[in-house]
Amino acid sequence: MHPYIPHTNEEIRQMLQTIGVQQLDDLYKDVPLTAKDLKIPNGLDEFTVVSLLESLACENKVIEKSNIFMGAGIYAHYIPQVVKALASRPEFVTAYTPYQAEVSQGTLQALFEYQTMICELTGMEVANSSMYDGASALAEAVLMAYRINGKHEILISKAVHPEYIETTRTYASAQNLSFRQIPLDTSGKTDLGVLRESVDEETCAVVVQYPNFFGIVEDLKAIRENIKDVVLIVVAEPFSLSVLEPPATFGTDIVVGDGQPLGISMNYGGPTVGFLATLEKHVRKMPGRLIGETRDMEGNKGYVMILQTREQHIRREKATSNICTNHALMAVINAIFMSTMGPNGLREVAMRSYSNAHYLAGKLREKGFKLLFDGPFFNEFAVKFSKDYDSSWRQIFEEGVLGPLPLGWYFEEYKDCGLVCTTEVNTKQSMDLLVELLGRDVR
Amino acid sequence: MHPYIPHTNEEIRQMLQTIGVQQLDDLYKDVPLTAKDLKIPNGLDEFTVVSLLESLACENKVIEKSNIFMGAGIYAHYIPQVVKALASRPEFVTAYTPYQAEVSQGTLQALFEYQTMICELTGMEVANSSMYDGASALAEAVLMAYRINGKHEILISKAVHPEYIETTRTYASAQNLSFRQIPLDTSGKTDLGVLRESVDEETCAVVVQYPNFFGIVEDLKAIRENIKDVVLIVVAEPFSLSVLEPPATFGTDIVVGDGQPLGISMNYGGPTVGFLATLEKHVRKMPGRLIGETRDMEGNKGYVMILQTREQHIRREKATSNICTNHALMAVINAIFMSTMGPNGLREVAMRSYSNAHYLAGKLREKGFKLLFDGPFFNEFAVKFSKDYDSSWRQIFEEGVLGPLPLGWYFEEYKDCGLVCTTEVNTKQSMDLLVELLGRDVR
Amino acid sequence: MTIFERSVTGRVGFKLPKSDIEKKEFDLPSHLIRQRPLNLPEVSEPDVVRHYTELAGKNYSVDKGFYPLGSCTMKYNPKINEYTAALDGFTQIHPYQPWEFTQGALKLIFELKELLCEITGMDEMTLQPAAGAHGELTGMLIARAYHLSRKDTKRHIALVPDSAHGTNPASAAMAGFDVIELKSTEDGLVDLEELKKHLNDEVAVLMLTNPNTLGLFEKDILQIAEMVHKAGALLYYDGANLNAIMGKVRPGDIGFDIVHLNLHKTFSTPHGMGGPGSGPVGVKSFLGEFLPIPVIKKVDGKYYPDFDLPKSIGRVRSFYGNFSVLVKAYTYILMMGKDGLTHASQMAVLNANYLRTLISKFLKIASPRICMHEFVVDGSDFVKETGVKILDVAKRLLDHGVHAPTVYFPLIVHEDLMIEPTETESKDTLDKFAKILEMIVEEAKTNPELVKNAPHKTPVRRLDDVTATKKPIYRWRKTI
Amino acid sequence: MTIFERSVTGRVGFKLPKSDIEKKEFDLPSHLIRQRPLNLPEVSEPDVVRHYTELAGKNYSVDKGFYPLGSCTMKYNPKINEYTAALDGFTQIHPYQPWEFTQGALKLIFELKELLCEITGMDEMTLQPAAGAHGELTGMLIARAYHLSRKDTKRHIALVPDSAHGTNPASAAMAGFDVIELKSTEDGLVDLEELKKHLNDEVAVLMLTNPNTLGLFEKDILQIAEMVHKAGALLYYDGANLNAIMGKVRPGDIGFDIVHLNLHKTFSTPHGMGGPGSGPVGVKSFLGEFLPIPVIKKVDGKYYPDFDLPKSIGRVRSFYGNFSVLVKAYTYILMMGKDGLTHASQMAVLNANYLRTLISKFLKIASPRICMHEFVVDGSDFVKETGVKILDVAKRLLDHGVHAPTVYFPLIVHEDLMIEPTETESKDTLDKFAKILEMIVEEAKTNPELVKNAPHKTPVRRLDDVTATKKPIYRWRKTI
Ligand SMILES: Cc1ncc(COP(=O)(O)O)c(C=O)c1O
Ligand SMILES: Cc1ncc(COP(=O)(O)O)c(C=O)c1O
Repeated sequence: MHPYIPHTNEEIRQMLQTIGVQQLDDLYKDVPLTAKDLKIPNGLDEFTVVSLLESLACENKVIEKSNIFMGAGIYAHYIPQVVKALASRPEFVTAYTPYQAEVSQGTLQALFEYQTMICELTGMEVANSSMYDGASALAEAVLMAYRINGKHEILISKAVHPEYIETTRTYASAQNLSFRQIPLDTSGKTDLGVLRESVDEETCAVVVQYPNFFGIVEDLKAIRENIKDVVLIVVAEPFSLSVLEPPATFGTDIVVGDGQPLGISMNYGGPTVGFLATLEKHVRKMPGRLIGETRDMEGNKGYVMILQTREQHIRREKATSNICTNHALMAVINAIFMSTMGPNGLREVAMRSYSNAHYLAGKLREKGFKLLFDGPFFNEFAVKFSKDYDSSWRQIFEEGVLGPLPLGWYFEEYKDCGLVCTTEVNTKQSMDLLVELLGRDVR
Repeated sequence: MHPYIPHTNEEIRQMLQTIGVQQLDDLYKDVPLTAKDLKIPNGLDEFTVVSLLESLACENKVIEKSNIFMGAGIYAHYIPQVVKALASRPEFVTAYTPYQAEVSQGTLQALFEYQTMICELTGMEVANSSMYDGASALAEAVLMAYRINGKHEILISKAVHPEYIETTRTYASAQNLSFRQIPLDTSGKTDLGVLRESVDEETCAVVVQYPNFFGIVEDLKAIRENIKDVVLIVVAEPFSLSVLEPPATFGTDIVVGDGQPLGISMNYGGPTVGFLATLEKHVRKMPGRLIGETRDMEGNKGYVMILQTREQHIRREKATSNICTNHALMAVINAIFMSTMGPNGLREVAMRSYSNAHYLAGKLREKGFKLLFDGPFFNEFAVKFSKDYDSSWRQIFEEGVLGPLPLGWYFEEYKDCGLVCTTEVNTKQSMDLLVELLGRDVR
Repeated sequence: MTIFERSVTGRVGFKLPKSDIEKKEFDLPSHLIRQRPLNLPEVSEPDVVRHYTELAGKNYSVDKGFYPLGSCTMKYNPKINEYTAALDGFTQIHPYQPWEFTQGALKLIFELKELLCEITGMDEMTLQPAAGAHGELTGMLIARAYHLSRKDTKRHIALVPDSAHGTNPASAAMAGFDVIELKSTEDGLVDLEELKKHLNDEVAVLMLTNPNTLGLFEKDILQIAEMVHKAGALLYYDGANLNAIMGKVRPGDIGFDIVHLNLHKTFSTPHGMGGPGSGPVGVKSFLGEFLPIPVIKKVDGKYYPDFDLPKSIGRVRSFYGNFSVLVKAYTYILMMGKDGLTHASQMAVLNANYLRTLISKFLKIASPRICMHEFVVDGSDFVKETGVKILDVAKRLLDHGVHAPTVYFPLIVHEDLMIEPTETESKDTLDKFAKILEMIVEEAKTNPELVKNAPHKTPVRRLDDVTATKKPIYRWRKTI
Repeated sequence: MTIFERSVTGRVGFKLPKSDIEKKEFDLPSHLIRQRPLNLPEVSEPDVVRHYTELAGKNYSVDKGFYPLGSCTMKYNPKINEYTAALDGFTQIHPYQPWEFTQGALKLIFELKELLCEITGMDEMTLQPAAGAHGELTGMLIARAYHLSRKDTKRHIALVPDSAHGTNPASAAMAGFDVIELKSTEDGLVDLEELKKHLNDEVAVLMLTNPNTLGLFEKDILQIAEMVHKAGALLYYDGANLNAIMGKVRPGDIGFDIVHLNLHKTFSTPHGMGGPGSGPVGVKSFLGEFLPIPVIKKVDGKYYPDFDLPKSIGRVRSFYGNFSVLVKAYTYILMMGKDGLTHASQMAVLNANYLRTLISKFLKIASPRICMHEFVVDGSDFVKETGVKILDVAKRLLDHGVHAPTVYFPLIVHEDLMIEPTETESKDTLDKFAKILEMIVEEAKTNPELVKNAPHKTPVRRLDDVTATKKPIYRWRKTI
């Protein structure tokens, strides 16, 4: 007898009888029974499991939020309790994909509203109802660009998140797309000269990040002006979009990004959620599920999945993507979070993240550190620390501070640098502490 | 602007205009404004408050469950996650007393089922839908007995929880009821001889606890036989009722107790929930809310509050009690817990609590400690430890063990004793540890 | 379907850890070992979840919508309260732990008491009582102890206005007083003449709710206080309606000697289908020695419970009060602060007056005056005119997805609706509610049967509570 | 009403702490500073709560009732999973923290991988993929990398049965393969002749779901594996249907080289309206070197992520996978254990066969054989006879408070219902479902319009999805 499985012996007996077989194994007569003795323990009880998991959780060091200075794709932000309380409602958590729209209006409306919010943030005309994460969203955007113009070369800025680039390469490898990396100028922006010269008739898409991986705000207007009619894909961070002019304004074709900052815990990196928005003219090339508004038999407003012919259920190998299970719950968390914070809350967080970053940059400069780039940055910025920055980083971690990402992990040439991140959770006190701890390395 | 209060300045203006006044303070013209400057801080934000509360919580030492050997009214038991998950549903948490039955069937049915479960546990015919706690339930039971027979003397066993006795005295003082304490025999049971002799025509009720405060199982049959037709009130612990013959069998008139063991956290002692069950013949003398089954206009089953004429809404100063807000949510937790555990789960917990207590008693005896009483005990028992037991108790607490209650707090004559409690959460290891720690005091 | 009907013998919903202690047979006289069957449900975890999820679905709640129950202050309950109250350091502590190791809990109790004293203008306070009525009993026992301590033994009367909540007279009676009802003025206020007539040296206390249950502030309160005190009696404040006056006026400043609060109302802790609540009692310093034990004290920065109070009325319950509820109230007050609480009261009063104004266009309001946080509709003309009862109107409201206001209370207005919107409701919600109510008033004229047979869209239709009380069914039983 | 329509300019739902850093003006070219309005909702906390509570109320979910979506394994989701996954030590850690200080997380990933390898009979596994389809893509990229590593460059074909889930051909195509569909036998099984015909040195992989989407176990699986391997191709296992066979047979033991699992199905993590899920991919040891980075390794009792794998297909996503989902799956497996998982599969199969037997009395089952954990109803005769479509039947089921089974899949049966009860449903629930379905079949004969116009009792009536796609409305806009 198991608490999750209701069958009593008597019921099993009755059911077998109804089926007309003698015993349970008669139901497995087609099956070669190779797994009679799995080498895994028998089931435990809740209290033992809870204490096992609690001790595993304790083996991970939780850093106090204000002492986190690392971003690089996963950000520490405040998450209001109301977001958690609502997002954990079983009506959301234990529902499936809304295959029966009439009993899934909660899901469908929440996702429709999410799509609207993503459109508002990005300025684009249509957003899908979620991808797995920012990295796979970018990969899918590149495949989408390929479907749009059939060309093979992707120009990708060096200042796009390295894991996003790696993921995109993995996806694109099977389609024989080729990649060319566009270097940065001294301001930390994608080098416009190189970019302009790299565009040719084989160019499928240009990919830049806004603000870019090093925190520098790319000039999307200039980029668009230098790449002719090539598909422009922008990777964007959602909070910054509340104060930066949205990519749509500059003729962007596809905007992708990760929704983690909007109310999702760091979760050791997952699940987060990818967003993907585009223009109506590209919608049939777009991957992922779309929710649309409609009416019921009585004329009442309602929501349904639309344009499903793009998806794998119908077109199968010709589908715009294989994505089926997506990250709907996380998208709804984004929507609840944005509803709670409102446009002013988002802007306020963005302003504070920006102000904190500039305060901290000033303090670091005072301490004698140099910034790697001189372009305008948002809430992340690269700083030259010390030759063996990685080990000072590890040391300050033991002192309870999650310091700037060691850039040497991804860029040999920036081995002495760290990527600093601030958000609204950092305080003057925590920033001053960071400066002090890192300052020990200044000679 | 406050997140919980939706009014914008513009709306306030419009509303004032509709009302026909100039400004907000015009609404307070009858009020002497004495409180213009409260000496309390301005409102904070969620994150500041969460961290303030988290640090207060950290100033309380949480003892690992298996190391808790203290009961005396509040017990450490396992609480399945499903109980917490369901009981925290906002439909339960944010509803009021079910004044509109048609939109409160969830509350009403859950409480009706709770009443049934309490009837099953106690064997009584009718249970109300909750009291504040065990202590006030006893106090109300005594007032109820007084309403039943109009007599003035309460005979109360020395082995009833001291805080319950104190509470009952407070309530009863205003009705001029008098109390006589019945001492214990060497087995730790209420002394039958004294009891028999104490009963006279002025006796209103006899109050005993089952198992009693010292863990000894009172012989209710013998008690009933010795008190003529006096009202018998039994204070009972719910888990023990799953394996002990219920009080009803022995002619008990009122059974009360505290539901904390059934799925409610220790909560520093509150909120718990009091239960109160009686016989149909006494129902009109019973305090508290009652839920009954009925039908709607279409013949469908439904539930409503019944016999409300007993309550203060109608009879006001003649009501059976002043109780209005009760502990409905906690009663529903009890019901969810009992549903999850089932009769076998309850019995298993009771058996383990009993077995652990007897294992531990054996070990303590081996160490040279003597039990205070020689009667049959359930899962609590009093042991003679050392002259200054209170201070060894404090010392082992610092070592992470919540030891047996120092009985000297309530009984000068038992200053060297502790009241040991075990439940299913204690393990062989934790019990052996307790014996070792306490054993340091044996000379 | 009841949970009992979901039961199947042998099904389990839970599994315990392995035990390393041998099971011991019960060593008890056999007649004490259970022979009666124990018919509790046997269900799986999914069964439990579905059952209580179904029940939850049949409940109206504040999270769902407007809940304008007069006198009940059904305001929005912030989610942060649930989080803080669930912290391990608050839920996993035993009340008998050494107090040196529950300093956080004791400090919270102490500080909450200080905050509530400041808000109410009282000097001392106990957070022991579990609810408003429990607070009333505690407060009245304090009044009794006070008079007795002065050997003033003939004060056996408690004066209670006829507009009072039923718990007031009931609590007074439980505290041993004889209750005399004071007739109110037409406006529902204390009639000073009537009061004068009843004040004498047998009167122990006058209990008041202010604003009163009609939502009106007793404008003569200072005079009333003077009269009561002159007569040697105490003035008791039922804090159920504190939500109207926070940061505006303090009961302690206008002559009240004893105050109880309802943390589950004003401080949003929330209601939980009828409880648990918390009913702190504040007193002026001359009554401090009578407070129930234990009293939490602070000495040298350490907090401890004092049990040694010889004049205390004694204990009113076990342990330290409804501690988790106190955590929520404390959280709420920190979040709101002085500014927020004052704003809350102002918006509660604004909402009530706005809604009163809207409704006055089509229903009679019991009093034409500016109200505080709630007001009462006098439906007697409406009932006469249409033959539709106020109860029917209430039931019809349910069909529109809002909760009905309190009906038939206070008793001094007949066929009344008592409406308390609270500050957390928006203008929009109030506009909608007024529209719905107006529509129902219209329906009552054009299609009275529709209203009389309401509700139509609820999980069950109108329930027969008369038979339910005449032939009571107290518990579920297997039907054969 | 949408959340946008609840918005009132100036309303706030949240307050930030005071900041002690001066606000800095944006020092950016002005054309990069936002000029477009940002129309997000402005609402209070109570507004947010009521909005999403209302939406939640319009959703069907497993906690509410029976959800027999074939191929989706909508089993009960234990509450403990939500608790463990929400522990601070799991949710409050950054993926780039030093791995020495995330040993608990890495150990969990490592141990979960070991458990899943044992359950499936595979040698190595990645827990990176975010869903089943993501696992398929990963697995197919591994197959591609394998053949390329052997310079076997002409294998461009993936064989996929016509009964397969749409993600199979879609993933194969995304991984660069040309897809050829294999026609199934009448029974829905792999046709060995058909397979033989298509197997050649251009075939890279055969993708199978076993049990297949008709709920039938491929009885010739050993022979199929031999044929595929002899042809130099790999055998891929779509684990969506693993719930039928845990503790009974392991894909790794019967010739599968690559396996993906759906933790959100078989391991109950749960579905969240369509995700997040997790789609681990297991492989035989000869394919281990192709797994995506990072791979979690254990050396001297320490766990660390290895990024240095030259033959890896690369990264398939950011960071370490859907970690919180992994916590839930790990919790579930510890709770169930060997005995529980085996019992789960047996009861899943028992339930399916029991329900199949009941339904076979009034509807045609696509295959007369004993099924595994699910089965398919062939409604084509029913449709012909009554003129009522299977979609109508599905909609009518909603009126009875149960969710409809999967419809119109697999594609090889027309007008089909694909029913997967799962092991967490009781006999009682199945009996009731069969009765409801029988009643609807009856209604279709006696009152077809009732069924054709279903649903009648849902929050909305039948929705027009044709117009929705023809004139798509992608987002909310203010109507003027
Ligand atoms: C005016 C008034 N006084 C007293 C009470 C009693 O409070 P409680 O229900 O918390 O016991 C109430 C609550 O209904 C009330 O409205
Ligand atoms: C047979 C089968 N294969 C693959 C998938 C795809 O899995 P996911 O939705 O997790 O991407 C599904 C799920 O719908 C399925 O049923």
